[in-house]
This record gives sequence, structure tokens and C-alpha cells, in this order.
Amino acid sequence: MASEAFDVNMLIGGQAGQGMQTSGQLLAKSLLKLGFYISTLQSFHSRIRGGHNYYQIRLASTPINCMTRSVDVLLAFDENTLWEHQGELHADSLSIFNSEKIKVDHGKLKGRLLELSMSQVYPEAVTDEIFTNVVYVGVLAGLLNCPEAEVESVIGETFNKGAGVLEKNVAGYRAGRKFVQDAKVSNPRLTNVHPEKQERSLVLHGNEAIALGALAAGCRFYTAYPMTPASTILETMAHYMSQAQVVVEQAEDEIAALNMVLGASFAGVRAMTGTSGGGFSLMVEAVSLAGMLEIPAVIALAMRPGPATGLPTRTEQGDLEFAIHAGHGEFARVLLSPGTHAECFYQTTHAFNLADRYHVPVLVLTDQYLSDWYTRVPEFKMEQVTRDYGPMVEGKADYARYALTDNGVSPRMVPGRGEGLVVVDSDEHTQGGHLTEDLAVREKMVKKRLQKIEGLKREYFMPEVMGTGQDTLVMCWGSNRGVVADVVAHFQQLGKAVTWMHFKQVWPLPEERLRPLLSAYRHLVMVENNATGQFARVLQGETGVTIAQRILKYDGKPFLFEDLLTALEKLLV
Amino acid sequence: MASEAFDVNMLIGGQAGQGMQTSGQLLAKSLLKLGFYISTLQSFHSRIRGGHNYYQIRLASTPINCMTRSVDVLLAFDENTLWEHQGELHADSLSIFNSEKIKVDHGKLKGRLLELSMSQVYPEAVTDEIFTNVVYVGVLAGLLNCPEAEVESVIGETFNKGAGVLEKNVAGYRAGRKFVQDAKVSNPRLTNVHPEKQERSLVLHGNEAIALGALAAGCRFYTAYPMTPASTILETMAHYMSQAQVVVEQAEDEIAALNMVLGASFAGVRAMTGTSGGGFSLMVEAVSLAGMLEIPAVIALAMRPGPATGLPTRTEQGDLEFAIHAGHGEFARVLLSPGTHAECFYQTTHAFNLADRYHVPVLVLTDQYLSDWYTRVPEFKMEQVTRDYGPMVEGKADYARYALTDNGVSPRMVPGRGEGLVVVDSDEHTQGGHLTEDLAVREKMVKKRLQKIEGLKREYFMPEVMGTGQDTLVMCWGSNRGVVADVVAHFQQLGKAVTWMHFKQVWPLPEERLRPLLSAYRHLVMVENNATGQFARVLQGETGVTIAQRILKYDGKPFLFEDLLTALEKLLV
Amino acid sequence: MDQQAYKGMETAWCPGCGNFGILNAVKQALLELEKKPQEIMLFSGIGQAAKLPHYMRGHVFNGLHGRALPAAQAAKLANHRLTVLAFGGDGDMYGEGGNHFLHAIRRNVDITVLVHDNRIYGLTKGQASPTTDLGVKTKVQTEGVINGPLNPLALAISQHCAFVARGFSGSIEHLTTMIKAGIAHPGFSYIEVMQPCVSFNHINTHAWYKERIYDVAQDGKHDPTNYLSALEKAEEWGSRIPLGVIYRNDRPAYDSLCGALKNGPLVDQVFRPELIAQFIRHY
Amino acid sequence: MDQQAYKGMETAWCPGCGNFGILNAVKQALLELEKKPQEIMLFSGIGQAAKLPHYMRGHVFNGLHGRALPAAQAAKLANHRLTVLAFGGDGDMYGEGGNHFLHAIRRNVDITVLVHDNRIYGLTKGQASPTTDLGVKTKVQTEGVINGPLNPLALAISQHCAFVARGFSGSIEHLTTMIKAGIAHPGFSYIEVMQPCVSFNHINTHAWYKERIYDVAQDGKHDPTNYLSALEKAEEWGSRIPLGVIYRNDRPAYDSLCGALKNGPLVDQVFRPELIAQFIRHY
Ligand SMILES: Cc1ncc(C[n+]2csc(CCOP(=O)(O)OP(=O)(O)O)c2C)c(N)n1
Ligand SMILES: Cc1ncc(C[n+]2csc(CCOP(=O)(O)OP(=O)(O)O)c2C)c(N)n1
Ligand code: SF4
Ligand code: SF4
Ligand SMILES: [Mg+2]
Ligand SMILES: [Mg+2]
Repeated sequence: MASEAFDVNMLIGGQAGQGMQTSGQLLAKSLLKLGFYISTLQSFHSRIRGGHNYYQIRLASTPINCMTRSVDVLLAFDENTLWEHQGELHADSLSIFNSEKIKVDHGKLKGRLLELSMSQVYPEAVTDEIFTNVVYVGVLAGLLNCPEAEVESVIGETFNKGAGVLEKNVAGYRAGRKFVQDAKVSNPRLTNVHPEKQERSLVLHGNEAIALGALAAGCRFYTAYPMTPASTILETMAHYMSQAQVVVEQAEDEIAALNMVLGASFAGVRAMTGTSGGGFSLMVEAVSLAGMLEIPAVIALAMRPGPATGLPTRTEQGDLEFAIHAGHGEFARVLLSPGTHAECFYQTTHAFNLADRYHVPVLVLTDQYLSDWYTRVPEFKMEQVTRDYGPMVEGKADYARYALTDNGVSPRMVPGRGEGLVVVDSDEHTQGGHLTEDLAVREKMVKKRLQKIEGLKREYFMPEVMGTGQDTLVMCWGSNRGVVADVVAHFQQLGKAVTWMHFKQVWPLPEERLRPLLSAYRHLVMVENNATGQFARVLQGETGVTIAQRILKYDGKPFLFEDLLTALEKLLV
Repeated sequence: MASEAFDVNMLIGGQAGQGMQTSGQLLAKSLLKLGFYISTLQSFHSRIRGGHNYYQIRLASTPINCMTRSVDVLLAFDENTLWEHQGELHADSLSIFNSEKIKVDHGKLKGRLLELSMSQVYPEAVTDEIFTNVVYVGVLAGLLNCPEAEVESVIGETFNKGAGVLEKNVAGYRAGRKFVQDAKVSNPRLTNVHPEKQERSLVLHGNEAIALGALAAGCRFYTAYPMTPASTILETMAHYMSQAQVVVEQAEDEIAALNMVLGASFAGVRAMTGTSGGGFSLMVEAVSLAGMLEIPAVIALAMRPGPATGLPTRTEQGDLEFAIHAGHGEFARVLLSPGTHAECFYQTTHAFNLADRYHVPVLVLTDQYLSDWYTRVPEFKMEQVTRDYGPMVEGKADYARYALTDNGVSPRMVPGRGEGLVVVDSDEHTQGGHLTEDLAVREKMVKKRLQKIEGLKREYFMPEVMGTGQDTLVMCWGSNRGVVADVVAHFQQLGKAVTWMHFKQVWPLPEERLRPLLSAYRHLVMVENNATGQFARVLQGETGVTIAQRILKYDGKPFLFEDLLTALEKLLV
Repeated sequence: MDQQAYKGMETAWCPGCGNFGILNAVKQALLELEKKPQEIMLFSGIGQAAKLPHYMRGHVFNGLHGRALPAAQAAKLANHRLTVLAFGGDGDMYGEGGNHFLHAIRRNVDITVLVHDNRIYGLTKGQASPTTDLGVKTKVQTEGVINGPLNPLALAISQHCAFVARGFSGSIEHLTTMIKAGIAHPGFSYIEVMQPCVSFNHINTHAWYKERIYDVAQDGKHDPTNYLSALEKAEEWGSRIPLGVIYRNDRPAYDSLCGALKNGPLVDQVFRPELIAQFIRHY
Repeated sequence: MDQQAYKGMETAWCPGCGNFGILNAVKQALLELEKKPQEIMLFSGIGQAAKLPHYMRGHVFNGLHGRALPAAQAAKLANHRLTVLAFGGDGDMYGEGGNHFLHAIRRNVDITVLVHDNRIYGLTKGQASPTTDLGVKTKVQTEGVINGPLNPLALAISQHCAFVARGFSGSIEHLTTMIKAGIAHPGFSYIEVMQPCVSFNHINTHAWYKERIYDVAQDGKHDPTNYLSALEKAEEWGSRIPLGVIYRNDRPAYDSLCGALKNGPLVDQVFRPELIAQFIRHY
């Protein structure tokens, strides 16, 4: 089936509990089944019912790196949704709603309207509102001209409970579809929207990619205290508990979680925890402990807007400097900052390798946007995953956990394997691991622990760079990769000499290697989801290269394509 | 009594529990009573008995800013002490010990020896070792030629328990004194050591100065969990509990401590907590909370070597960057870094004022050295202490805790005073303090909270600068002021063009005002008690001025005069 | 004054949530005690339960998950003239905040704490809480809960908590009485409130509770001053669930023992510079 | 093998400290159970008590103040073939670490915990601990302790802790028996050890304890499987102090319930990439 290039953005909005998440997911699932490239953005309030939530689905003929603001189809479950999103509509946009429930002054609404009388379209959905979702799925599927049978098969998979329920759902779907065909809505943007079948791709969100990464790395112990937006890593891991022989335990608090990780890791298994800023705050003492004990630990830090409780269901990149310096005393650590789902997966496997090879805490830094970002991506390959457990020995009787070595890394042993004893101590300690107040030993141990930073810098994941010319460099880290890549590509197509650079590791920074890279450009721009330009400050501090321009966003939402487009346009004139 | 310039360094060493702390304190007390300028350094192991501990007393004819390495008189309670400190002796040093307990090969010992047979000098001290201390006090007092009666009066004050005990102590003291007079030890350094009576001075350690500062600021609530070296602030506050109407409560953990401070402060009283790095790690979430709630909070952070438990009874300045960035999310805070006992006192009072005027957490950053540094200082003046509670209102019914203002600071009200209600919330909130998910409000509130940084920078305590010429600038912060001042003065006297600068506030830094100050010098040197040069990095990052030279020490001990002398000599050739 | 005097912002709870009943009882109790909003300080952590203070009028300190109690105790000590209440869920108070709960019982500051125990993590969408029953499956406890459930009443009684009661969000009148008694009792008053969560707890529903609850006061047999029989009552769970004052004693409150509070609320104390000058001169 | 097999570094405790007796009993128990140092993992926090693992031979994890239990439980789950013991003081385990203690009881992982209860903060030089008696004056509690002392035994029993015993550092043989029984008992075994601190606790001295202790097992009357009588025993304090197994039950240990451990210790599981590839393809 030949297909033209297309790019459609749909927004389904209403109150929490009204089920527009079900519609969205059903539709997304169907579209995905059909092989579309889709990507979704969910905007939720921190409540279970009510409020204004929405679910955005973008589908396109090429892989999608970010979300757009401009809405082509608006499906409103309540009146509020109509008004809230007027600013995102264009003249051709189509707003769909049940005119029996929503009565509005048409003149005030932008774009075109497709009103539906539910009692006529599918009376069953008036009796039981639960069937509203599937009607709208029909409407949208009809609009997009999706193959009928395939959507029905998804519906079949979803509602395989009681025979009656499934039938009513299929009927509702067909009714919605029929309605839209009868209505003969035409929209150039919505025709010829046909997928090319994508082989071997996955549909998941960032947290699932991280959990799969942990499993692929051989993680055997995952413990966390629930915290949005990190909880779904815990839930995904819990799903595989018995199957994958991984202990998944909900800790009494975050302090316990990281101390448990260290205990499990000490005993010889790969272990991980995940949380958001508030929970990470509570882990800080144990981060310092990991530094002192030199025990591998992997921590997923899914950021949300702070300080304190902040906006629990929104996104921000506000904890970077905190994470870089978290924990009293001086010790080495690594911060990885994946920008794609594939990086979520592979960087998590790397995190375990780095942790094991250097015996340091490694953070995988994401944010709510990436955590919840649900999209289609190429399949992750187990063949590309290595598991490097670092230097290990079967301990002789004189085994010394902190034996001084050339690179500050002392071979580990698994307690119980061999004659040696593994002794680790949070006090300053001897090579054997016992507490000491010998200040000459102290000096040696400080050097040993800090020496690892050199090794880590040598192994730094250099940033991804795309573009030519030495004029403007637009930099970002973590979840902003997609939007920066797309917006900069847009300018590149317009012939601008602009390059983008994505940092998938933000600490430690090999200043010597980065300096020439940055100095090569005339204008440096940093794009971040925080209010003070944290990575710009860190990068500037480390390299000494001034980063003059910062594009910042800190209202809890990710950059949409248009946001960055507008901001960059001003800089690129 | 005329007096020549003098400078004597005595070291009393032995095992914990042997009582050399008693001797040291008794002697110190006597010397202080006599009006000497003295200063002490205590080196303790983290245990109650045994190990090698020592007590160093330096006395001089002028105020003492730091301690020296070179020891003039070594009083050894055990053999180990003799050997441990050989490296600090010079040809004229006098080593004193009980030859009945310590048998050593004289040839191997440096300097001169004064051996004493306790059974001959004071047999009572053989029967009951408790009297050993006072004999040595006699020996040292005799050596220093202290007025006999005055030392006896101190002994009288100290041992007023039972009549028999006092008499035996006085007798022991006299015996020691007689012994040293009979022995006719002569030492040019120890003659003509006469104090000038110092009027209106205090003898205390840094933590007592901080506690007094808190009381002088009107602190009414102090809560902490015991942690070396901060515990003595808690203990000093507890001493005044009923007298000063200050609730002093030992919290169940550090998390509770800072959350309690916020509760008390919310209710309208000045409140404070104190801890060391490990405890501060646990407070980090509540630091972020203070930033979000905009509740004044004062935290004393007395640093010790980390990571983790580290060296609990030693000193380090290793938590600076951690403290600057502690807490998730972005918000304003202040870090004061007193360098003297007077600064401990006055900066603590300022801390309360800044906290109240900006509604931010303020940290008073010290370290074990300054916390425990016991010395004579000029009296603190209550007349010089202001108490500025910041903008307060008696709340009308429409009182809004987070009303938007020009400078980001919204007037506070005390709950219960007036009609208004005080509502604070750790979620993002409206001006009225209630939780909101309005993202436009979010943006305004972020700006409000961060705007305070500008005000705080305007009120920055500019560093103290001493010297002329634009060649070399030696910088430091916190407890290193004394040693840097003395060593640089030494080079200045030698005619070197070198200046010292002490930062008594390390965050936030007004980069615009500091840049020209630093750029004026050709060579910049930073002296710090940590392994990575944290303040140098911060200052460089903020101002963009490169600080090429760092003198670092991280073995758990403070810089002694000679340490810095040697290090600076190399740089100043 | 009527309940309207306490009306706060619009609620964001699910329709049918047990929290509404608790909110109702709290307002009613304060009304009956004639406490003005200006005379009460309401503390909470984070969770569905912890939103309650926003839906009331009073001074509000909505702090961190698990940390309501330290702030509440300190505020009371700073101004013991005001009435202090704290609210939180089972995760908030027994999980993240377990240590503060334990030590607040020991400290015995005169505050009243309501734990809205829906036996689940509501706000974070349905993970097990410390009180979730053995075997219950959730998205995290995919093979069923294997940690023994906490018995918070037994915990409190075992440490001689000054006042321990149990209420039910569906028995508003009874709960109102408990809250009033808790506020009246000097020292740390703890009220465990059984609360259905219609979204995530499909076991301990409103009907489930209705079938089981009974008032310990009804037959006059339970002596709440008897430590062991109180512990016995605290163990009762299953076909019959006791409501009411399970345990109380007359330990003096911290506020009455603390030397620094002898002259009245801290917040009213006048600063005396000469006193501090005197301390200073002592060094 | 003899006790020498467990000899670790030189101790730094004060002469006369009760910790010596505890160390002795631990070594003796392990000896009698024929555990090689390679077969035991010893966890501790920070404090005088928490130094114990350094004075032994075994795998040692000396972590943070208050945080021994999370690490110990996790290590056991990572390798449940090894014997896990944890040690800490009253401040460590009941103060800073109170929440972990509470939830470790619920989790019931098969480890054995000794709390060296000297009723004071030893290492930090004599502040009150959660178990310090009312009225005791210290440098911080300058007007005497006003917080009610914790009753840790009652706490543990109230939550149906699998094994609860009390020992005395001065009754080494008895303590040895308790430790052996604790190790043998599946699930979380908690042994409260009364320990004199000669430097900072001048009330609860060795002699003070000697005068008061008695063995509950002696008259055969105490039934440690009876919840209420165990709680009654836990309340006994003053002229007579009971030693021995105060409470136990046969709750299954976490280790035996956890699906992920069915195939043996985690640490021995072989990584199966094809399994993960299968999971991945499912998305
Ligand atoms: C430090 C920290 N960890 C985790 C969270 C996330 N969180 C918010 S509420 C909550 C638990 C909610 O359960 P509960 O306390 O029982 O209250 P409920 O919603 O059931 O009323 C959690 C885990 C948080 N806000 N802060
Ligand atoms: C987070 C943290 N807070 C405080 C301390 C300081 N600290 C070390 S040991 C200790 C308490 C010691 O008392 P206990 O646990 O009863 O042990 P003991 O020394 O009496 O055996 C404290 C408060 C610390 N190391 N870490
Ligand atoms: S999720 Fe449960 S506890 Fe939360 S508001 Fe809904 S019903 Fe109430
Ligand atoms: S201080 Fe007390 S507990 Fe610590 S070693 Fe000395 S006697 Fe033992
Ligand atoms: Mg709950
Ligand atoms: Mg103790």
C-alpha cells in the first residue's frame, strides 16, 4: 500500500475517570497494530477522578521524535476540553463532541466541528457511558480510514471478557465508524494515511525500556518506594518477578530502598532502585555510602517539577546539579541521560556495567515526559547487550576488598565463593575493609576513590552531533533530544548552519575532550527543562566555555515542536 | 608585669580515658584564668577509651589564629605518644614522661627529656592514677613559671567536691611544680611567659559561639539528632532550655529534626537544627521543602570527613558543593561560612535575619576544627546584634501567604494573630497557598522563588581582604581563615606581595562584584580542606575567573601553620 | 458558626471516596468544639488523605510525604494555645512516616492524628500499603502481598499511646465523637479511621466494613484503660471489627512537662537581650 | 574450630563494657552451630554496638547509622544460603532505624538481629536513647528525659515478630542459647540484649541487672506462643526482668514465600538472554 507523507495530531481530553484514557489507548493500540508510527503524550492531574486530563496521539509516516502543539483532531469528552485547547487549533482542525452533552456557541469555536448525537449514533452508550469510548474509536478510525477488520481485531483482544460486552463494543465501534462515513468529513490531512508495516518494532514508554534494560543487564533485585513518575519501572519489574528470578520488593521508604540495593549488590547480585526527586533526596546518605563502600548501585531518577512535592505528574529537568553533588563527602559517580527509548534500554545496561567496573553509583536520569512517553521504536537487540561484571576474583584467604590498584578499582569477590572474607565499612578503612584512623591510609583511600573519575572520563559517552557548519550549536541532554533533533532538522532544511548535540551522559565530563568540540562553534545554545539552565552551568564550569544562550521551560510541560521552533527562530535570525 | 613576645606549643598525649584531656583542660583553664592568649586543638579517635588521642595547647602573647605543628613541650601519658610525635619536635623541645611507666631508648628520642619518677614525686598518684593529671599540671605550670596561687585557685574551683580530694589535688600540683623547679630545666622559650590581663574576653569553642548566636538571635526552638561534631551545639542549647525559654528536643532522626524546625518556624518562632554531613544528607528533602514552603530555617552544618561515616572525629570541608545543591528542584538558599568564633556568633544571628527576610533555608557551614576549636576571643556584644524578622503582617481575612510582590518575598503572618489563615503547601500552589495544577501559576511561582537570589546577592557579605599589591591572592573560606591570615602575614612581613581573602559567605555568589576583585590579581590560590577544591570550582564556575592554584588537605586534620607555610613557599618562589 | 465556616477549596477525591465522610466528621467535631478556623493548625503529608486540610479552613501545613508529625508536634510546641490536627494515609503515616509515628507516641505532644486507612496507596494508584492484607494482588505485589500487615492499633497501644481510637468514615457521627474525644484528651491522640477506597481497594469496601463493625462502648464491657484488654481488642479483625476508644491513659503531655513552656506559648515570649548577655559573659 | 576462628581486629570498647559479653556469646553460638566465617554475613550500623562485626571474622557490611536492616535483609535475599546477623545499638535500631525495624518485622526475612540496648547513646557520649528511662538527666536532656521510653519487646510482639527474645550481656551462656535459637528460627529473629555501658549509663549497671533478671524458661510457666502473655511479659520491668524467649510464632519467612527464590539463591541463577529477548518481543 503506497502512502503519502502524513503527520496527524489528535487530542482526546476530559476528566480523569471519564475514560478518555481508554479511548486513547485503544486507538493507539489499533494504530500501532496497523503499523503506524505513533507517539503519545499524556497530561494528567495528580488525582484519580475529575480535573482536566488529556491524551495526545501523533501519527506520522516517519519515526516520531517529539510531540507537536498544533492539533488536527480534538475529541472532547467535556466542554472544558473544547475551551482549553482552542489555542492549539488551526482553521482545518476538526473538533468532535457529543452535542447532547456539550452545548456551545459555535461561533466562538475555531476550525471545523463534527457534532455527534450519541442517542442517535449508539443509544447503548447513553444507557451505559462505558461504551462511549469505543464509539469515538470508531469515529477516529473512520476519519483516518483505517482498515476496518484490523481495528476490530484489537477490540476483540481488548474486550475478551464476556461475550455480550465484546459484541456491544464492536457494535459501538461500527456505529462510530458509520457515523463518520455518513458525515463525509473530508480533510486533506486525514486522507491516504496508510501505514507501512514496521517489522520488529516495540511499543512502550521510557520506563518500560528502562525496566527491560535492567532485566537485559541481569538485574536480580529491584526495590523501590512508589513515586510518580518512577513507579512504572517498579511495576514492570514486578511483572517479571518469578519468571526472571528477580526479587522485586516495595520498600518501606526510599532510604531502605537504596540501602537494600547496596546489601544485595554486596552479596553479589545486580541491584537497582528507581524514584523521583523527593525520594532521591532521601537516598542521598546511601549514595554517599555507595561511594564509600565502593558497591555498584544503579538508580533511575525520573525527574518531576520541584521543589518538594511540586507538580507530581508533570515533567522537569530540575534535579541535575543536585544529583551531580548528592551525598556528603567526595566520591565518583556517573549520570547517564538517555534521550530515546533505545537509550533508556541500552544506557541502563551500560549503567550496570559501569557500576560493576568502577564500583560506583550510576544514575539513569530521565523525566516524567520520557518515562511516560509511549511510542513505537525499533526492537532492542539482546545481541547488542554486553554484561561486564568488572574485575572479580574468587577470594583467597587474604582477600582485601580495598586492595590498592593502578586505577582505584579493587577486584570484588562474592561472599561465600572462596576462602576470603568481604569486609566493607562506611568509616574510613584499611585495604582489608576494617575501620582505621590512620590518616596516611585516609589520604590513600581518598585518592583511590577519586582516581576512578579519570577512568570514567576516558569512557565517557561522547555526545551525538548532527549538522554541519560552525555557526550555531543547539545542545540538550536527556529527553529533549527528540524535539531538538526535529526542530534543528527543520532549520537545517531551511539552509541554516545549525547543528544539534545531545548529551547522553552528563557526569563526569571529560573537559579536555569537550572543550574543542564546543569551542568550534560561534553560538552556543542550551535547551533545558528547568529554570536556571543547570547543565549549561555545569558544562560551562567544567570546560570554561561560555554558553551564552539558554532556552528554558519550567511550567511542567515538555517542549513541543512549536515551542522550540519559536524560541530558536528568535536566536537564528 | 611586662612580657616579651612568646609562643609556646604544648602537646599532651595518651589513650582516651587516661585523663590527659583533664590535664589539658585544667591547664588550659588555669592559663586562661591567668589571662594568656591560648588556643587548643584536640585530636580524638572515635572511641571512649584507648587509642591515641592528644590535646594541644598553644599560648602566645598575641591573639592566636591557628595552631602550629612544631611542639615545644611534649607530655606523654604513654610510650606511643612519644614515638607518634617525634617528627614535631625540635632540638630544644622538652619531652616529659613518667620513667617508671615508660622505658625507652633515650638515644632515639629527639630534643631534651624531663623524666619523672612518679613514686618519688607524688606516691599518691601511683596508688590512684587519677592524681597523675594534677601533677603534670604542676610540672607544666612550673615550667611556664605561672603564678602559683592562681593555678591553685583554678584547682580549687575544679575540685570542690570532697575536702580530701581537693587537698590531694593541690598537693599533687605542688609536688609537680616542686619537681620541675628542682630539676632546673631552662628553656629560653619558656621564660618570661607572662600574660597581659585580657579584659572582657570569652573562652569557648566554635559550637558554643554558634549556640550563643542562636540564643542572641532569639531562637526558641532547637532540635537535632546527636552527631559529631555538631552535638555540642545541641548540648549548649539544652543547657539554657528553661532559662531562655527555648524548646530543645532531641529528634528521633535528622529528617524529623528539620521538619520540626519548619513546623515551629511556621507557627512563628525562630527555629534551628544542627548536624554533620550524614545527618544533613537525611535533611535534604526537607531543605527542598523549606524552599517550596518559603519557611525560614537555620541549619548548622559542621563538616567532617566523608563519604558516609568517614572519620567522625576529624575535620574536612568536603560538603560544600553538596550543600549548595542539596534538595531536588530549584530554589534559593544561603551558605554562611564563619572563620572565627566571632563570626560563628554574628553570622549565626545574621543567618536568622536572612532566613526571616527571604524565607529561605540558611546554612551555617563549619567543620570539626572550628566546632571544637577552644580559644580566647573578644567578648561578643549583644548591642551589635540586630533581630530583623522580615516583613510581617497581622493577617486580614484575605491574607495570602504567597502574595506576589516585587522582590519575591511575601509578608508572613503568625498563625493565630489576626483574621487571616496561613496556608503553606509542598505542591505547587496559588498565592493563597493551596495546591494548583495551573501551569501559568507554576511559572510565576518559580520566578518568585528564584527572584530572591537577586536580593540575596545584593546583600552578600563581601570577603575580608588583607594585603597590598596585585600579585598573589590566597583565598579561603570558613575555618581556614586563621591559618591563611597568619601564614600570609608571615610572607607579607618577608616583603612578598601577597594578599589573603576570606569568604564568610559562599553562596549565592554575586559574580559581577566578585569578578573584578579576583581578576585584579595575577596569581590566584585557593586553600581548602578537601580533595577536589570545591570552592575554587564553584567560584570559578560562577565568575568565570580561573583559579590556577589549589592547596588542598584531606587527611582529616586542619592546616597547621607549617603545613600551609611549606605549601605556599613553593608557590611564592 | 456552621460547617460552612470550614469550607475550603473544591475536593479532588473520587466520588464515593471514604475521605468525604472523614472530612465531614472533622468539620462537625470542630464545630461542636466551637473552634474557629483561626484557632486550628492542620498538618498533613502527601496522599489522598493528606489533601484534606485544603478542603477545610484553618492554618494549613501540607508538607512532605510521611513527615506531617514532626512539623505538627513542633508547631504545637511553638504555640500550644492552638489546636493541632494531623492527617495522613496508611502509606504516609505507617510506611514512609513510621518512625515519626512511633516516636510521636513516646513524645506525647498534645496533638490529634487521623490516619485515613484505606489499606492501599491511593494517590499513586494502587500499590500495597503497610496495612494491605496478605495475598492481595496489586501491580507491584503481582504475586500477592507476602509482608505481614501492620497492626497499627496494637503498635500504638504497645507503646502506651495516650489515646487510641478507631473510627469508620461511614459512621460519621461516631467518628465525630472520636475526634472530639481525641482533641479533648491531653497528649498524643491517635485515631485510626477505616476508609474505603472505591478506586483501588475492592476488598475492604463500605459494605464490607458495615457488616463487621461494632461499637466497643455499646455493651460497656471494654475497659480502655486496661492495657492487655486493649491489646486484645486491637487483635480483633475479621468477622467483627471494634470501633471506639480502644485504649487511653493519663500520661502527662510533653507540653506540660517541658520547662521551656512554663511561661506560656513560646511564640508569645519576649526576647530578653540582657539574659543572653549574661550567658555570654559566663564564658 | 574454636573461638579463635572468629577473632577479628582489636576492640576499641571501654574496659568493662557489656559489648564484650555479647561478642563472646555471638562467637560461641556460631561455633556451636559450626558456621565457618565464610558462611556468615554480619551487618551493622554505627555506634559502639555496631563495631562488633569488625571484632569478628565473617563477611562484614558496616553501613550507615540506623540502616543495617535494609542491607541485611536484601543480602539474605540475594544469597539465602548464608547466615545473616545484624547488630546495632538502641539508638541505631530503635531511633534512627526505627522504621526499618518495624517493617523488617513485617517482612520476616530469615535473619537474626541483636540490639545491644545500653539505654544510652554510647559512641556520641551519653545522650538519651529511645529506651532511656523517664527523668534521667544527660547533657541534652538537662532537665531529665520526658519522652516515654520505648518498649521494644512489646513493639515487636505487637506486630507478631517471628522470634522475640531477651538476653543479658552478663549471662553469656544464656545469651548464646538465645542467639542459637534465633538463628535456627526461620524468619526475623529479634534479640534484645541488655548491655551495661560503664561510661555513660550509671543506672542500669551490671549489678543492677544481675539483681533483677530471671529466666522465663525456668519455671516452665511462660508460653512464648501466647500473644497476650508474651505482651504481659514484655511489660515486666523493675524489680524483676525476664530473660529468654518471650514470643515466637511460625509465620513462614519471606524467603520461603518469594517466587523469585524458588530455584535457589539469586546469586546462583544463570542469566538467560533468550528469556529477556522474549519479554522484549512482547512489547
Ligand atoms: C518521598 C516521597 N516518596 C513517595 C512519594 C509518592 N507518594 C505520594 S502519596 C503516596 C502514598 C499514598 O498512599 P497513602 O499514604 O496511603 O495515602 P492515600 O492516597 O491512600 O490516601 C506516595 C507513595 C512522595 N510524594 N514522596
Ligand atoms: C545519620 C547519622 N546521624 C547521627 C550519627 C551519629 N551517631 C553515631 S552512633 C550514634 C548513636 C549511638 O547510640 P547507639 O546506637 O545506642 O549505640 P551505642 O554507641 O550506644 O552502642 C549516633 C547518634 C551518625 N553516625 N549518622
Ligand atoms: S483513589 Fe481511593 S482514596 Fe483516592 S480519592 Fe479515589 S477513592 Fe479516595
Ligand atoms: S561508651 Fe559505653 S557502650 Fe561504648 S564502649 Fe564504652 S562502655 Fe561500651
Ligand atoms: Mg492509603
Ligand atoms: Mg546505645
